[in-house]
Amino acid sequence: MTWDASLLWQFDILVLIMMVICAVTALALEGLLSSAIVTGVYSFLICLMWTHMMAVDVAFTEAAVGAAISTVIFLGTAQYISRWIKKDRSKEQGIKQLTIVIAVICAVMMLNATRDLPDWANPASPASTHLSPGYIEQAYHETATPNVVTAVLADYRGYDTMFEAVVVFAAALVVMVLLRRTSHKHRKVLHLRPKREGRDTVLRGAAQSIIPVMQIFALYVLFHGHYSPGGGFQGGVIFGASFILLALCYNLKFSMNRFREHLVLWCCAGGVLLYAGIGAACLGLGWNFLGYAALADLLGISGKMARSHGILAVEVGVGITVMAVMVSLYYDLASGGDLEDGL
Amino acid sequence: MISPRAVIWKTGCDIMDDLFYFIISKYNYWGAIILLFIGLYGMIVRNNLMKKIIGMVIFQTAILLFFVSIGVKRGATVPIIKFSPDKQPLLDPAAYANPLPHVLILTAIVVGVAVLGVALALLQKIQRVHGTIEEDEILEDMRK
Amino acid sequence: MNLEPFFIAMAVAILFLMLCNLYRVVAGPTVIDRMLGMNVIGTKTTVLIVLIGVIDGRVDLFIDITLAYALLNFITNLAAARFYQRLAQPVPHEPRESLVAPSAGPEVEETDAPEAAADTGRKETP
Amino acid sequence: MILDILVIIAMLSGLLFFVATTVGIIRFPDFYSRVHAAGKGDTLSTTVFLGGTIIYLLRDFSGDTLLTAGKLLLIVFYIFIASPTATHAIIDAGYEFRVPYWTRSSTHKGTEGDEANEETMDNGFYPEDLKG
Repeated sequence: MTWDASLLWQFDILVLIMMVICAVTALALEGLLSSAIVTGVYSFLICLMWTHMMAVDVAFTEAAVGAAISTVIFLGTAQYISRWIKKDRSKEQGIKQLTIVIAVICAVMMLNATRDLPDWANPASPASTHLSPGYIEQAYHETATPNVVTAVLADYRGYDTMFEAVVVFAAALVVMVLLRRTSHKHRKVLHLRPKREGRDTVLRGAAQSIIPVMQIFALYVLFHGHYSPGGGFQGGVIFGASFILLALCYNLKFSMNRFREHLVLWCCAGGVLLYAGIGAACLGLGWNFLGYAALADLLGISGKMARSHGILAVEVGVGITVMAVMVSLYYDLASGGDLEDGL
Repeated sequence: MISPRAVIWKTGCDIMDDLFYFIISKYNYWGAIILLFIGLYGMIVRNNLMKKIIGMVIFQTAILLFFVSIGVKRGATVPIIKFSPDKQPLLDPAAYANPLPHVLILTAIVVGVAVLGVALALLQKIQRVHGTIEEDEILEDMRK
Repeated sequence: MNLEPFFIAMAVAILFLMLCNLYRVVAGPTVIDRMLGMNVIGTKTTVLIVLIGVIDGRVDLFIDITLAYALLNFITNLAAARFYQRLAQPVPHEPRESLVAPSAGPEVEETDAPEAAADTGRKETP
Repeated sequence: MILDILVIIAMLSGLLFFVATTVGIIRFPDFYSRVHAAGKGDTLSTTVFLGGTIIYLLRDFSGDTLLTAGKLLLIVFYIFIASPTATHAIIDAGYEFRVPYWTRSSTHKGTEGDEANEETMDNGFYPEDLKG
């Protein structure tokens, strides 16, 4: 009946209360922009929760993706849709209000079921005793990578990560296909976009000092992912965010001159191809797909170090894809598909 | 002899201790479940498609919160191997949080933002074609 | 001297004050007030992450998250602020009725005419 | 020991500034004064907090802690740039919208009664676009 001071229940409960408040507010507010901003706060808070649960890689990804990119693309979309919900018509949809009964019943059942779950943070729970100790004990000896999450992500579960990259790539393509062609009848919503004009001097000065550091930091995160939290996903998102910052402080054309659209597409595909190509190279050398130890003879290093280098190479591939996809999502969603002017 | 009042006091203290321990050993699951149903309720009941997307985001993060909660260990640290002063790795599994949920959730977050992007693109397309993003008005427009 | 309890108390105190700041996010009254609350909560989250790292004893691993967090929080706030800055600019094409709040229409006319007209701040240029 | 006391002083003063920020954000009557509270107090309290952490880390002086402290200094520097810039952008947005500012004469009668003023500001006094 003791609990460790490093897991503060007061802290967790406060964060959870704030998260529930944010969730309810985001769903209840009338203005959609307010909802988007409250959702951004929700992302900040859940990032805090994950840091406190010692899931630093997850917190890093959430800080990059959930807090920044999600909110930015929400705001980009808000230029082209009506920014208020209509008044609630609860009389017409009485049947829908029954959902709350079902939801409450299901919630009570699930809350009751938590009695059978292992105690929170119990080291002897099944999830912590069966598979994960093996990874923790072997990962360093087999891959020379202190960050177990990176090792499992890119080596033991390499297929998973590769197809995640493919899914992200497909999402960028889908957004492009959906928004790029607009018939003339439907283009008038694009003219409602506010035009850019304003006092940018301070923002540009700040951006000029921040963007280089941001890009160097993104590369550091990408290449230092073996030894600290970070890796391809996080580095890629931060690198992409630097182009978004450029577009915010100048304009979309300025950013697109630096990182042209066909280059974005080549990067989207090239990262996935790099990942799959390394897997195929391993296959060609007589090992399994993504069995990085095959590269040992080619590089003249031990099998352990070859796996470490293989992890680095696929992380670079993931980073390129994620970076290009985030930039592509921003270009398409913020400009409504015509790439003339954005957020 | 122990007086009855002392017995009652002792039993009451035990019950409160048990209750307290029960709460602090489960509250994280409760938070995840409450958020899950807030998100689900928003997805089903709200009439506006943007609200439905926000409900989807909340629903998704609730599930991720549940997954990461499973991987927490008391007294454990970040799953990055520590080294002793003479550069030997310390490989005690009890000292590190469970890395597997972290891996799954990390990729799920990035896929989540990709899904969000597709959802918002569909939203823009719906606004262009139907001129509204309210669910019932879209249905009326489609019936015409 | 063992400062760990002090840091824990400090973290909980900051979190409690963040809960107070959340009032501004939830209650508004305008979107830019919410953005203000988001800025404060985001900045304080960086401090909290560093404090969690200090309590855990491996602060070097938490620093990278903090730096990324500070930079990306800046981007989020900037995007929201830029959006509203643009929205206040004169609109080149007139028709906005599809984007005007249905609930907002009558309220504008009910308020006192000169002040409300001056304060909408939207010069609709044809 | 002296360093410990310095850490405690820095953290407590940071907390004090943050309390001031919170009070300002909750209690100030109009948007501009709230931005004023957030832009100054928040940045200063963050700086002081992180400064206290740097002192705490440098208690046991080694190469690793020096590197960590350097990174923390970088964070302090960038928060010092980024947070006021973000507040500047926010207040610029509000200024472009001509958000009404609070004056004593805009209250109903005399000096007290800023609740009444807030009420008028809540009811349709703000530009429509800002309420969403």
